Amino acid sequence: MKFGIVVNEGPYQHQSSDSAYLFAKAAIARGHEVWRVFFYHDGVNNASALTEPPQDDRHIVNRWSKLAEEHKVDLVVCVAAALRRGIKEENLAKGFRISGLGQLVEAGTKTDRLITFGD
Amino acid sequence: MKFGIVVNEGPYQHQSSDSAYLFAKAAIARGHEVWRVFFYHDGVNNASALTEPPQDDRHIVNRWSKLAEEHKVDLVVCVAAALRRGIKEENLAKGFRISGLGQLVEAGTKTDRLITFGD
Amino acid sequence: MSEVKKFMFVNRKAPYGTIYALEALEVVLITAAFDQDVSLVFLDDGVFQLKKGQQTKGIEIKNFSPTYRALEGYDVEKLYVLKESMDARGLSEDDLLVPVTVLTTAEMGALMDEQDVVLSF
Amino acid sequence: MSEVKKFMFVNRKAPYGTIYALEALEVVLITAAFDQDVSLVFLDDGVFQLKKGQQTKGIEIKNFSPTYRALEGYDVEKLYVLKESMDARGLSEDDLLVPVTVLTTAEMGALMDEQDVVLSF
Amino acid sequence: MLHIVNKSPLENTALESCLNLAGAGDVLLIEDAVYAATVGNSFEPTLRAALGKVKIYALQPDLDARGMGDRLVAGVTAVDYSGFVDLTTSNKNCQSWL
Amino acid sequence: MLHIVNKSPLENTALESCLNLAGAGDVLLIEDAVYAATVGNSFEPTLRAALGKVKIYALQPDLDARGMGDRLVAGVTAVDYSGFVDLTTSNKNCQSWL
Repeated sequence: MKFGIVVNEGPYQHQSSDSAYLFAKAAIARGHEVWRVFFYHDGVNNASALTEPPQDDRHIVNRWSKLAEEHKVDLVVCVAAALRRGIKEENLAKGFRISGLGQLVEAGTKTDRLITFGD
Repeated sequence: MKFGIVVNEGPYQHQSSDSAYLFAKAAIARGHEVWRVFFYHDGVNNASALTEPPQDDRHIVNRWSKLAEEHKVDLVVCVAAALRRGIKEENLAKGFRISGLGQLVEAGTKTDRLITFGD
Repeated sequence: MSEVKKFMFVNRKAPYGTIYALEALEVVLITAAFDQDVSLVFLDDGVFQLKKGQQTKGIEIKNFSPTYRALEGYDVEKLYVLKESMDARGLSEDDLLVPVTVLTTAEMGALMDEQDVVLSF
Repeated sequence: MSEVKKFMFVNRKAPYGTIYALEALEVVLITAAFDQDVSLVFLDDGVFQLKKGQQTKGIEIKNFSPTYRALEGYDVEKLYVLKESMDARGLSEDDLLVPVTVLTTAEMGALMDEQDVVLSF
Repeated sequence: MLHIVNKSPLENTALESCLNLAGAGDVLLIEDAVYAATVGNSFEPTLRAALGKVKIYALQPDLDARGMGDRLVAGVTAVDYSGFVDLTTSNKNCQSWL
Repeated sequence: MLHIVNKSPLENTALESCLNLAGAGDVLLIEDAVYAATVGNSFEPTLRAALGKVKIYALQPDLDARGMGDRLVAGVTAVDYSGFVDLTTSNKNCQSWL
């Protein structure tokens, strides 16, 4: 099946970004396609290129970038939510792109299932 | 009296940053001193120089910067929390400084009241 | 996007305390613009979003409640409120900004079941 | 910082679902390093932070629960748990990682009243 | 002691925990917690019962924002931000029930 | 329909609302909601009552992380992330109770 995933919270503060990532990995391992991950609300903070978690912690942003690269997952950050929160091309991590809310609607129409992770 | 304020959530997502700001203004108007505002957890995102809210919305980050300038309020961002979330010198807004958690302890010992705003 | 799907937006949170209600409205408007079949549901504290008389000057946040009145202009006409949620908050239909369809718990559950996409805020 | 104040850290949230428990511990350690009078309180879902046997490999988040055991080494010895919160969660003192003082609601309220600084997470 | 609560009691148990624990102090409702102090909500009886033990305040700007400015439960005192500041100074310490 | 809940029922009313509304579908507890499916917590009776109406699942990695892997209420099914994926495909739609 073709999956869309929505992430509504930033990295580290809530577990939702972790859960979304582990769900995406499991879906791919199960032979499904993760077509798009859409980052909304504080979820846009997952796309910051500047995060530096402690050495012994997971690197949430890099994990997403790697997933995008290895499995051609489309990582889309909502432009309106991102501007409010200071995520722009200049601090955007690899593998993410900034676009409009239409991409979320499309994730609903073009996938078989759309799963939301948030607070 | 001398006040310390702690802000635990980022701008826009939760009302806490708004409430903290309005409290600070009211305290100053009442003749008190707001000695320090300490930004912890997602609160560090209040210090992003890159936010661009819609024209008809309040600009939360600029409001803090202006408060710091006009009333000599010390705006301190926790370095560990900030690194996790991608707030660094390069995207730090005017009037904020990055420092350690000791500054939060000091806000507790050196002020008459320490008030926390969060989720 | 030629496909039309049933999109339901479930609003469960009060306005202003968090941004979810406001940013949910932005998605609703876009979804309607893409000619999808849109339903809005107000459950639990979400019913507070529709309360008449919101005056936000004192908290310096924009009052976005007039947008609910504008939804009709975007052909968003299916607004549902859970009766139990309204009752528990001391609200009646007269307190709400817009006309809504009031549903029982069983009716609301059945309506959710038949959606293609459910987005919650 | 020559002044010594009574700092209380009130933990009301479960671990891992949010970062508050972890970042609260970081503040506790620093406050102790500054030789303040530190009390830790675990209320409501905060008591879950002290549950034995946390194994976080499956969620890929660092297990920080051993830090509670290390608190003694930083002279953080006043750990209080609300009895009512523990009972409501099916937990007893045997389930907890560290020795704690179990307080009733009235005792906990009185302890809070006498603090200089209360930080909640 | 001043207890500050910011969550709706119909969604979150923070206010209930606070009222259980609060001694003879003051309780201030801000943000979404102001709904607790409005007439006809299902938490109203619990709030009224607590009025015998603690003094309860609600932040007027938050009530107004939510269209609840005219629905305050009798016995609860509305304050503006200036009143909020005064509550923090008249109590010797404070706690936020996040 | 698959209902996904991620909040502790002792702090937040999301699970209670979900169980009230859910028809004959599946309910999956993740993150802090897994506490609802552990023996001896005060929400257990409500959860047990719902087992007559819906099938309830809990995410094992979240139970383990919280030291609750050995306390699952009888009648609740533990699943791993792979099982979570299967629940989303075996149900025709899903909803997160945020």
